[in-house]
Amino acid sequence: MAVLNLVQAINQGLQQALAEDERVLVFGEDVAANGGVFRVTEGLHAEFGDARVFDTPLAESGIVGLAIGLSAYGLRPVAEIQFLGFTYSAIEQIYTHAARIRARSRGRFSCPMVIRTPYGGGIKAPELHEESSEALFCHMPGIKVVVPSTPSTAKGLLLAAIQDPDPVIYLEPTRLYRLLKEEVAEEPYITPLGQARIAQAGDQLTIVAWGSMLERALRAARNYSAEVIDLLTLSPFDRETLLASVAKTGRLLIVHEAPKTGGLGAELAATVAEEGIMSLKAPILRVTGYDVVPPLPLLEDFNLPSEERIIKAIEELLRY
Amino acid sequence: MAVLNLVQAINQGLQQALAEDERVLVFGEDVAANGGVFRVTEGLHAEFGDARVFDTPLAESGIVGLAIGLSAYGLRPVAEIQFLGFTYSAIEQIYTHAARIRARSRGRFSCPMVIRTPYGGGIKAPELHEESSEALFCHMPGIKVVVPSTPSTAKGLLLAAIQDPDPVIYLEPTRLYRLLKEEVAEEPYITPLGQARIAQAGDQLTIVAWGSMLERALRAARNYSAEVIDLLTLSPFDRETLLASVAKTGRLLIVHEAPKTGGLGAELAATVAEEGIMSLKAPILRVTGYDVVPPLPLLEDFNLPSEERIIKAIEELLRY
Amino acid sequence: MPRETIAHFEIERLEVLTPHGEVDTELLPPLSDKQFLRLYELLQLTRLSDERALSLQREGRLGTFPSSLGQEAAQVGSAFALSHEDWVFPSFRELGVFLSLGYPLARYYRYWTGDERGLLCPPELNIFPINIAVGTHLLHAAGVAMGARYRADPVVAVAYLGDGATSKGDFHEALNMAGIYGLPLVAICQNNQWAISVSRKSQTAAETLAQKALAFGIRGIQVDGNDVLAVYLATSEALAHARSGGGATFIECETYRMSDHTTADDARRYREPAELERWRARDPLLRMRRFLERRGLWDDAEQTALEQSLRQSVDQAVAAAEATAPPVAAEMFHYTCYELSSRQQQQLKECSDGSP
Amino acid sequence: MPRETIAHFEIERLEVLTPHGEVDTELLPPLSDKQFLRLYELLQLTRLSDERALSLQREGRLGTFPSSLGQEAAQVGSAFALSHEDWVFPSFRELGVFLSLGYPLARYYRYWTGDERGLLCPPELNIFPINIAVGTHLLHAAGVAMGARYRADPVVAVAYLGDGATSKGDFHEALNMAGIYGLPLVAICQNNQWAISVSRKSQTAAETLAQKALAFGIRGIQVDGNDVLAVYLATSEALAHARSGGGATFIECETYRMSDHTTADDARRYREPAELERWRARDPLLRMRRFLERRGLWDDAEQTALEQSLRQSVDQAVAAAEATAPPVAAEMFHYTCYELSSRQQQQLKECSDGSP
Ligand SMILES: Cc1ncc(C[n+]2csc(CCOP(=O)(O)OP(=O)(O)O)c2C)c(N)n1
Ligand SMILES: Cc1ncc(C[n+]2csc(CCOP(=O)(O)OP(=O)(O)O)c2C)c(N)n1
Ligand SMILES: [Mg+2]
Ligand SMILES: [Mg+2]
Repeated sequence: MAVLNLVQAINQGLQQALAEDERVLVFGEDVAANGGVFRVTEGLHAEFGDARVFDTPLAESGIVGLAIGLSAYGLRPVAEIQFLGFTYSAIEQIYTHAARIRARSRGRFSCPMVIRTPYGGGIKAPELHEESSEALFCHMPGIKVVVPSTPSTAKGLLLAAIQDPDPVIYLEPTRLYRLLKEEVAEEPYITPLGQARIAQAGDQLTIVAWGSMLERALRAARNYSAEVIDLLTLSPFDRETLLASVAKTGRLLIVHEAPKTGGLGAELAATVAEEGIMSLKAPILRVTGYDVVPPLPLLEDFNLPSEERIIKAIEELLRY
Repeated sequence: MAVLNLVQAINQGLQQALAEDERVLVFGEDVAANGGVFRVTEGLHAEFGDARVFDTPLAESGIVGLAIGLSAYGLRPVAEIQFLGFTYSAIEQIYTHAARIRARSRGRFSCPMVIRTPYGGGIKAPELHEESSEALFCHMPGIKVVVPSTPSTAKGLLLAAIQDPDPVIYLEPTRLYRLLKEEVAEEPYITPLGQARIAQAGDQLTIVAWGSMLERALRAARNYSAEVIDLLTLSPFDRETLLASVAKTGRLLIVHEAPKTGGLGAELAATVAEEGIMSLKAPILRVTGYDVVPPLPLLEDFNLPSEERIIKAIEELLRY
Repeated sequence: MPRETIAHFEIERLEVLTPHGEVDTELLPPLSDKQFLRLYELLQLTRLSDERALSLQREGRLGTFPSSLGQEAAQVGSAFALSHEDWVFPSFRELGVFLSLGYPLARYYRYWTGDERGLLCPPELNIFPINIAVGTHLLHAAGVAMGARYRADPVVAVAYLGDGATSKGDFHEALNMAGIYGLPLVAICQNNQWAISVSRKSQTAAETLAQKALAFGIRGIQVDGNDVLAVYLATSEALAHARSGGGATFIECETYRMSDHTTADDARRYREPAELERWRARDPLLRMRRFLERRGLWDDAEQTALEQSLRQSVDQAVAAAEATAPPVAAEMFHYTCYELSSRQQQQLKECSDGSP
Repeated sequence: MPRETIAHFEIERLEVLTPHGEVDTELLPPLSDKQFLRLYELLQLTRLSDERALSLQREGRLGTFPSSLGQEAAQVGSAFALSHEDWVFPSFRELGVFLSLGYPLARYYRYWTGDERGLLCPPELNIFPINIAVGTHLLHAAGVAMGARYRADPVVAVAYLGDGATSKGDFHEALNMAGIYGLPLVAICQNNQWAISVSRKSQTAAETLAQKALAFGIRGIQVDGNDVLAVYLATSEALAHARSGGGATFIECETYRMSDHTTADDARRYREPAELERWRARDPLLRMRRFLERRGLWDDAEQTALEQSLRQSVDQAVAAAEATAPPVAAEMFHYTCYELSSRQQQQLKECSDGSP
């Protein structure tokens, strides 16, 4: 097993999917000769050629719409949107079409497609390059949303997403791209969608996080008996694992980068308030980005949940 | 005071805003000669002419983008999107630009604009004509979202939205357009944004609803001592009224048409689970649309929260 | 070196039949008399099925319905040129396309009663679901066209759109991609002069819609959209061009929406009756009938017989549509995704247990 | 009546200076020698400020930066034609536009350190915030143009975009509206042949970008974008046309991005060095300098003096930028909306109390 970072693990996953299944096509802005602005598609164009790995014009709605047609025709498109902040113009294609074509056609057509896109803050990049708007897509029945948190889950979730019969939005936490390295199994494997992972076991409180915040939550939780859940699939999220953990710990803390109001943390909290409230010993806390326009680099550290803010919330919960 | 339905109340509000303030412009698809597909803009083109009330090409991103420029220039655009389901292609303009231009320009430019759009189910209309995706816009700092529930609140919220210094999405519950009639004050008045309304006082449980579901919640609550909160402004929602009511009743039921997962109900529940959990005697329940692609007319009654489903939830809460 | 002209363009218009049914023999497509008769039969079938839909709607037996009255030639003429394996991406007003391709009328009616099962396309056809979000479906056609080319299938993706749809950003993104990738795609625009109450002139300042093709470096042509043979010819040429690797074509069919936008609309609010009258004289059915008469293929007796037999099949379709059992609540869940989440399963149970 | 040509179009290209600085006297814009010198000074200022930005970035004193190297003529020539009251909608690579309009360089640098205050436009200018979402800002220009017309202000809205931006749906929606409403808008496209690694040819199959104007019924013209006088002339004409009620113009400036896309890019991965060399010979600064020399307005000594004085002002701008106190956390909240919600107030308090 080789030690890979997140970029390498995703690249390996893409390479294997392309090699194994000729229905797989990889495209987006700058993914071919340039290998993607983060080099995630590096080498794929050289290996698989223009028909399998190609650049698109600068048109995000177009990229997603193209993927819809390709997938309906029986192919397995893996489309890249250069940054999550540029998917907004493609939301109509995602929500109106990709999410609904199976339903509208009563199963005759479907959209087994993946939209890969870098997301999240902490990389000192310009405006719209650090968005964390995953919650929008979690409110769209018919769309799955996944976020890896480590090189291994990155590869496994990607391959699972490509095999999934429905559209999957695959969010790549840019802050982790080169931050985390670990041994990743060489052969193709699947990390099943819809299943969370217990990243740290514990019984005094439950912390739920995903993507780049998982890394921070784990740091903050080091000295506590906290059960840290790596959500991995945000939609549909793993209700059972969440409820079972809270039933055990009685305390819940949710950490995400996105603005608090209307973030996915709200749904997780509401689910527990509806189905697991009887085991709660304390309020459900959320440590999140603020309800502000995402700030530019000089202020972003004030907005992203810090280890310190997470620890403060842990301490508060443990006082109950 | 004349007895008006919702359409007439909004029409009167638009007429008065146009008459009072020459910065106000009304535009969208079919709003001029045709008076809007629901006749909400009826008569305005004849009274105010092409420069104030005009048709646009079929381009929703364009309509919103145009409004952004007009408002930045100092005008007060009131743009109509024909149905909420067609705002999806305008989300980039809404979220990337309208929501952020004040922040990006450090206050030099701003977007005092209103996007009016019919929303919600129960009218037996084709696909995409009955969407209830308000939660998406409630997760966008910089955007306000309001939903009237009666002719009076419709007029007052509209005039408040037009005067607001920031972009407001004004959602018109189509099921109520001609269903509700009441006396509406003739002169212009404001229903302040950000303030909920107690539609029925009570002390055994709190029910929160908005738009067309308020009418249903009120029917269901008739025989209970339920405090029914008409949220009116969804973003920023009235935290104080919500928390005060739950502090009193100890039970919370939220009703909305949108799919459950990631709906605004989640945020309301999470807020109470975070800031008001100590007064809760029961789980927080949500009666909502299902997590499905919104069905066509023959099935829509199965999806919209019915009086019966709401009563069942009330009874369940009261068992605690 | 001063001002220099660096590019020239021309836009062509194609007409085969005059309003009186006279024909430009040089352009007459090589169809058999049987095929000419079939074209006429499809025009009639479309009109009668449409009329029936409107009366069903008035009686509350159908939901809001968009009539294709006046646009039959553009729909039938183009669909008639397609091959069995082509993929079709309809907008929402293409009754004539569905019927020409053999889609069951009963199923089409079911859709417009508000039943999703009405869009279940029979396996032998490749018709994408009716598209309500105007202009957004051309991208799906581009994707299918690319898929077909990737697999070296002789498939052309054919998308229908209106004049209003040309204003949407997705129209632009799709045809630009079609140009770049040289995709086997044909976009058939029924310029029926109106997008609800917005006139063609208010939709774009471009002199013709056909010239929008120039922005994408693809072929663009205008045809008389009330001339079923011209539409057939232009579509055949575009399909051949696409199949031979030549790339995409944008066809503007100039026609007219003779009815209200839908049954929920009242066109008298925004357009002159005189305009309607002018177009009535160019009725696409009349024109084809005159052509057949001139050719000695048609007379009043045949007309009566045809109408009678078509009305019978329309009756049967209505009966079949109305005999269909209503969908059950579970139907909402079944195709949301391939496998339901645990919450969806819970909801399905709750909803099947209860009543609306 | 067979196939008939119903519309003709031509696309023109404008050049004033040859690469050697020779001039087509008939087209020479009526500028004073002082103005010619000022144009050259702005070209130089742009280049030197850009060079400095790149070196600051390498030293970690500036964030990711998009260089305008090679595009100075397109930026300066167009901005120089604007009037004080015009509104400008930049893309993200318009250093030369900002400088020509008198935007403080220190503030521009601040923005690229990641400080939102760098976009606070001085009250005497009307420059919209730098636009990162490619192609989406043309609509704002359309809105401002419409607002200006509504108020009968003599304002033109001028939007800058790249070749890549022409593929976005919003480009299409904006220019189509500009055509319909006859808006006083000028869209200046710097076709620098690349959108990151995607070449102009891969961006669209249209022969020229200028011809995209035909889709909207507006004026379209191509100019040599490395010829500052041609760009000035074309922009002046477009502005006059707009101000006199003639409507919008789309100007394609053919130029070249001589640097990497941004400091985070490495163009050697995807383009031939030979291409860069070909364009180096057409350097826009050199060309203008030769013109001035031929006119007897310039020599080496003047060049040295100019560079020295400009470097001094760039130094001052860097010093001023770096002397600015960093923003405080509360700055995040201040302009999210006019009034903060109770939750935002709570968050502001929490965040000002704590540390990152
Ligand atoms: C994106 C979108 N915006 C608005 C509507 C509402 N609407 C339905 S049809 C229509 C006009 C369509 O005009 P056109 O494309 O010319 O087609 P036609 O109705 O003439 O067949 C409008 C505005 C819609 N369905 N989709
Ligand atoms: C909507 C959108 N998609 C993608 C990007 C990422 N991106 C930044 S610049 C760029 C290329 C822009 O090309 P062009 O319009 O030609 O401008 P240039 O960089 O050449 O000045 C891309 C793809 C973006 N900023 N916005
Ligand atoms: Mg039309
Ligand atoms: Mg470029």
